[in-house]
Amino acid sequence: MAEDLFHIAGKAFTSRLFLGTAGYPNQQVFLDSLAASGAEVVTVSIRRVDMEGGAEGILDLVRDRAWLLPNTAGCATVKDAVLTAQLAREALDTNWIKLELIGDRETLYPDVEQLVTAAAQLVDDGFTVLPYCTDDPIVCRRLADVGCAAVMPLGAPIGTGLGILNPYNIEMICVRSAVPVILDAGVGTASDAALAMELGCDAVLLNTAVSKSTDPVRMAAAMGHAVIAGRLARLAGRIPRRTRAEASSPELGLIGG
Amino acid sequence: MAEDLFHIAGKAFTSRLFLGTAGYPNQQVFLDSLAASGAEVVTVSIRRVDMEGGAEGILDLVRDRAWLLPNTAGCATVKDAVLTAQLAREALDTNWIKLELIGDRETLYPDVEQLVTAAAQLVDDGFTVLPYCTDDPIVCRRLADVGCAAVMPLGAPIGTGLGILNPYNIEMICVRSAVPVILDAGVGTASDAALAMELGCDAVLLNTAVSKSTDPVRMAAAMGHAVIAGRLARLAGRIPRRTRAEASSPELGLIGG
Amino acid sequence: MAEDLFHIAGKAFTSRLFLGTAGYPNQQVFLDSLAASGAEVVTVSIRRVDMEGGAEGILDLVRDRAWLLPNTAGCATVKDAVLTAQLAREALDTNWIKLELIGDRETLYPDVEQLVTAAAQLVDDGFTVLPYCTDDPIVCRRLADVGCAAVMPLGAPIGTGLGILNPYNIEMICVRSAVPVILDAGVGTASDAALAMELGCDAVLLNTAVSKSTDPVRMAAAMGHAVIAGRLARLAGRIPRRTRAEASSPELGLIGG
Amino acid sequence: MAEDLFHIAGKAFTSRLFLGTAGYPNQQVFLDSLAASGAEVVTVSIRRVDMEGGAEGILDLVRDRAWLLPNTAGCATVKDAVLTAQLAREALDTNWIKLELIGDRETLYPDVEQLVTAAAQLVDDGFTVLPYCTDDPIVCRRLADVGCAAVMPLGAPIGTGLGILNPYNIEMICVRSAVPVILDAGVGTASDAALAMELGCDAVLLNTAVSKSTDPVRMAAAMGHAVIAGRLARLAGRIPRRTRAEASSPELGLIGG
Amino acid sequence: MITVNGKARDHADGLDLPALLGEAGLGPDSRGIAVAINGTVVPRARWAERAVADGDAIEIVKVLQGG
Amino acid sequence: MITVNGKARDHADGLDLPALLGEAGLGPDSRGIAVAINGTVVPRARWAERAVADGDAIEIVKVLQGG
Amino acid sequence: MITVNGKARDHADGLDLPALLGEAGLGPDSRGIAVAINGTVVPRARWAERAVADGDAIEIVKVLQGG
Amino acid sequence: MITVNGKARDHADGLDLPALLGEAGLGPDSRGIAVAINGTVVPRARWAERAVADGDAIEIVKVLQGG
Repeated sequence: MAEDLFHIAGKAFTSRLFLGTAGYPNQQVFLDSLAASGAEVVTVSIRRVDMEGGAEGILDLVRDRAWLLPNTAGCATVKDAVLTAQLAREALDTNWIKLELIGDRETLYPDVEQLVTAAAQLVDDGFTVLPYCTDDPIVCRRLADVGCAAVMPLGAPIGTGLGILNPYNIEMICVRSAVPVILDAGVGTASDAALAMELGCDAVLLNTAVSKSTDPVRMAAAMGHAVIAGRLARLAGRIPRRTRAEASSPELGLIGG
Repeated sequence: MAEDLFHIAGKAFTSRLFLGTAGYPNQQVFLDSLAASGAEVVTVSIRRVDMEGGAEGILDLVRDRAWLLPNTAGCATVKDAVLTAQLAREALDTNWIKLELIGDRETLYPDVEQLVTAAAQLVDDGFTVLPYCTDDPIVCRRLADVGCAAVMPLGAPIGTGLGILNPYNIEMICVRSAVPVILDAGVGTASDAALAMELGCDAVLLNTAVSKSTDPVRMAAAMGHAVIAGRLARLAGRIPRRTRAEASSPELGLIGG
Repeated sequence: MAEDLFHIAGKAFTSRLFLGTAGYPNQQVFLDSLAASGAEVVTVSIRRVDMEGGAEGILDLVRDRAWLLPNTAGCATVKDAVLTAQLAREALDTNWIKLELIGDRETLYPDVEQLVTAAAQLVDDGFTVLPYCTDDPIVCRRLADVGCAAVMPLGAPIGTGLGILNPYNIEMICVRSAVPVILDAGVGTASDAALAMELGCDAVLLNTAVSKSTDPVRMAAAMGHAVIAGRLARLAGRIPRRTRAEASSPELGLIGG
Repeated sequence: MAEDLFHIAGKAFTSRLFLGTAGYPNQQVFLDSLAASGAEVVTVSIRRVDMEGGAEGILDLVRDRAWLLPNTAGCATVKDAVLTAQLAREALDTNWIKLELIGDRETLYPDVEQLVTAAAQLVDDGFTVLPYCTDDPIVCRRLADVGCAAVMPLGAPIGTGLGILNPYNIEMICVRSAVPVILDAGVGTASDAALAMELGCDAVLLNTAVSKSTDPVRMAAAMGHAVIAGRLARLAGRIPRRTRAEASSPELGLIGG
Repeated sequence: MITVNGKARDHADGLDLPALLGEAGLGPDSRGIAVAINGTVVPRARWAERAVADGDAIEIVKVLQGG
Repeated sequence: MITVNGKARDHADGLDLPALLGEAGLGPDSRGIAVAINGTVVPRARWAERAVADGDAIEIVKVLQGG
Repeated sequence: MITVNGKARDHADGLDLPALLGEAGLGPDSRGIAVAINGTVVPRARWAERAVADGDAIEIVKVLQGG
Repeated sequence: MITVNGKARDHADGLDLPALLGEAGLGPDSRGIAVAINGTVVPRARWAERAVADGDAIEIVKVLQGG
């Protein structure tokens, strides 16, 4: 089988798993999880320095191990999201940004009106924008229309592990999207990630499902296999669902028949 | 990670995928699929010889490549199933048998009353019996009680590709079973196989999902990854499902906050 | 619309809701619930008299308000179930029996092998047998074959309120059954009962969903409406599920168009 | 039970079913369906007059039988939607409007950015706005914030009959909404409508599920019962879902025990 | 010794079913009651004539709420 | 030239709304009708006084079934 | 008359299993083959000695693909 | 008064960015750091020349783990 590469904004990736870097028991577990997952892209956040001195950042840890995708997690206004993106660009020397613009702190659900506005501004400012968005096919099209490099619809709210609440919409988005579709948020276990790929997603981004599992390294390996499994199954063309049973073994030549 | 072996009747397997051998476009595709899947066990059927001379059997093809599990597919009476098992033992020099005893030809649904009777007879006759059965936890317990080496509840009727119609029951069976649980029938795509393993199954047996897919070799590889993914996820301990969102990125230190 | 009667063993019923009598906060709530539900059949159990004197039975309460269907709830052997049925017949002067034969006390799941045996014995003894059974289409056919007047497959284990775990099987049973199909156990709320009827069930039996709800009388009314709703929807012939949207309002004559 | 009224913009309704008027086999079937459903609100569309003379409108048919809710179905721009609403107000002497603003003709999915803009304009212009929207809780809040009298999230795309694709989101919207929530679009059968009410919706709007069913009058009656059933079940407080079975009949006093 | 509803007990000579039922406050007209002895139902019409014998296992049941 | 419901057409000098509506069989008392000219609704009370001018884009709508 | 794989047929006097198998192109070393007569498996080691008797119902099976 | 990461504080006359960063233990070569003043990013190359003025709102951020 020829290599099945995946491109965003002209950059090719082999792995279709993007891994978040937050919430691991410790740095070693994170590093082992990253290795076990096979992920080539990791997300990071931008936060204020503690002026009293504080925790080491994780930059040195990941810089040589993965492509960095900074996010604007927690931003609730266009202004904060845009400035966070610009700070990320300065700090990391990358124009890639995972654009998050949440509607409220309780649901962490995207605010799609502001999201489109911020995405357009950042595209104009030269960013490669990957917006975390809802599973709304019209919003996804709008985001592609304003120049986003991919769309990242949610499977379920962040951190819930509820899987893909609306597979119908995710599949519709994939069928219609002019840019890569990366399922972001909601994945709880391996079969969720496989399903995302089977629905036609180009990649899966997850964090909590690995970092907060009982054994993150093993779950990271599970996710790596799951994304490959789902991708291969998508490419292989699954059998149709039938209402009626159909024998696999030969129906003729039964003894006593 | 230590090797995660799987035992039936004292025999250890590395792969948790069992592959059926029927319905492939041709022998080479089957062989490539078997290799791509990583399966160590394959199922075969026992059928009358065509006295006019006829198709070559597949025995030579698989004998050295996999552990053979003959089935009694299509049998609808205890008598036929038992005799088929005995013929299989003679033909293959194995006392393993996948016991199928169907209730009717339309649904291919197991006839559990006859199944228990036949299983008990075959166990008494020295067989290692792996019965294809319903997702009924009481029937599964009975089958274990009469000495079956594993139970093989269906996910959905044979050949339908409907996945696991009743995950609750499969999980309940896994929790309670004294013998290995192998999901048999119904798997349509990779995420179904991963889900089976996440529910606690020890292995997955499938055939049509691979052999009748558009690209069997690729789907076989998908299933191999899926079973590993689901198994690892099960061992890793998934995050709980939450009703409410929970941020993965740090909640403090937001700019503008 | 002509009256939509429902027959079991030649007896006609107007309501397709059967109501259990256990677990209500008090007798008045039960009576009000019965009235609100519109149910014409209620189930009762047979239990040992407390020789020290004890609670009044509910016979006087229900005898004139509903058709009584005694059960063999809790019986785990053919012998106990048959004797309980015979005692019920003597105590209530009815040959109707809801036959329960459970496989274990933890799951309360039917033991289908014993169930078929007991059903056959009771049919021979002149009973009108309504067996509580699994959602196994072959078992349901066997029960009809041995002379049961209806089959009562479970939606989910007793008291769980999980609804219908396997709608596919329930629908398949309804399509194939030669006798009425009554969904028994698992209903948690009104939409579950409506769904059962839409799948083709002739009636629904429930207890806990009403008696243990916060407001049993109101839930009883809900269930009455739900069973009617589901039955009418089944008769009315629902629209097919479509993958693509289709406008309801006229597509021509839009302004600006 | 006290009457369970439902208010939108200060107007009280008894029935929680809104019925579309399009696509019935003929006028009499529509009138009989309306009567059977118990609906008090019906939707109508605004379309260009055929200058050659043409079909009678349905105004005389419904004016005295129901509260009229004109829609802007098919509009794809703020301008067209606003003008259609204004024409509807003039034609029907009502300031109520069901605001539809679709993102494309293939999915008929709402364009939420334009929808919020149009809703705000119409509210400013004195309308009572009921927007057809996505199941996005942030968008629903925005629509309430700009003054909409209710929100009408979709269950599934118009005319698909797929039911409620994302019950989680619908429930979340209901919990958080400051205005009534009316499920609009997607309902295929009675249990879908009951489920909508159980999730907390205040009402259900449907059309195709009735008008295109095999027997619209009977399906209308089904929907009437279903909405009542779901509402009562919601008010009654359903039993919790349990993983383990729990007997309804008394566990003590079994014979042979 | 006899067994009544699973409990072993002594019994007076000549104890018959009506007397035993009477102990539980049940009369010949009590409704919703049934009796089995040694696994066989004793119809109400035969209660009066049925003496209780040593070793009898007697079940006396009534109708209760059920699901 | 005017445009009526999206179709361009000639119009007689002095054509007014009532006359135009009359062409479609609609009178001043027809119910469920509304008119907009150049994107602005013309209330029924103003129909009589509203002359149609060259270049006008006129929408004449009625109430139909809808979902 | 004997029955072979469900089909009735004549048989020559003294026909034995090896000869019958030979008709289907199967020899004593053919792999994946088994034989039952009248519902009982005849082990390969006994094929040579087993004569076919009138009325015998013979099943000759092989291993095929299966699920 | 200036504001640094949301907290108001006094500042010495002539305070510049390098000095301020130094307070947080950050030098000109610290990696993964960025600074904005009054909503505009100050590129690292300009840090040295940027004086801090009264009323400035300064954000100093670094890269952390994130999802």
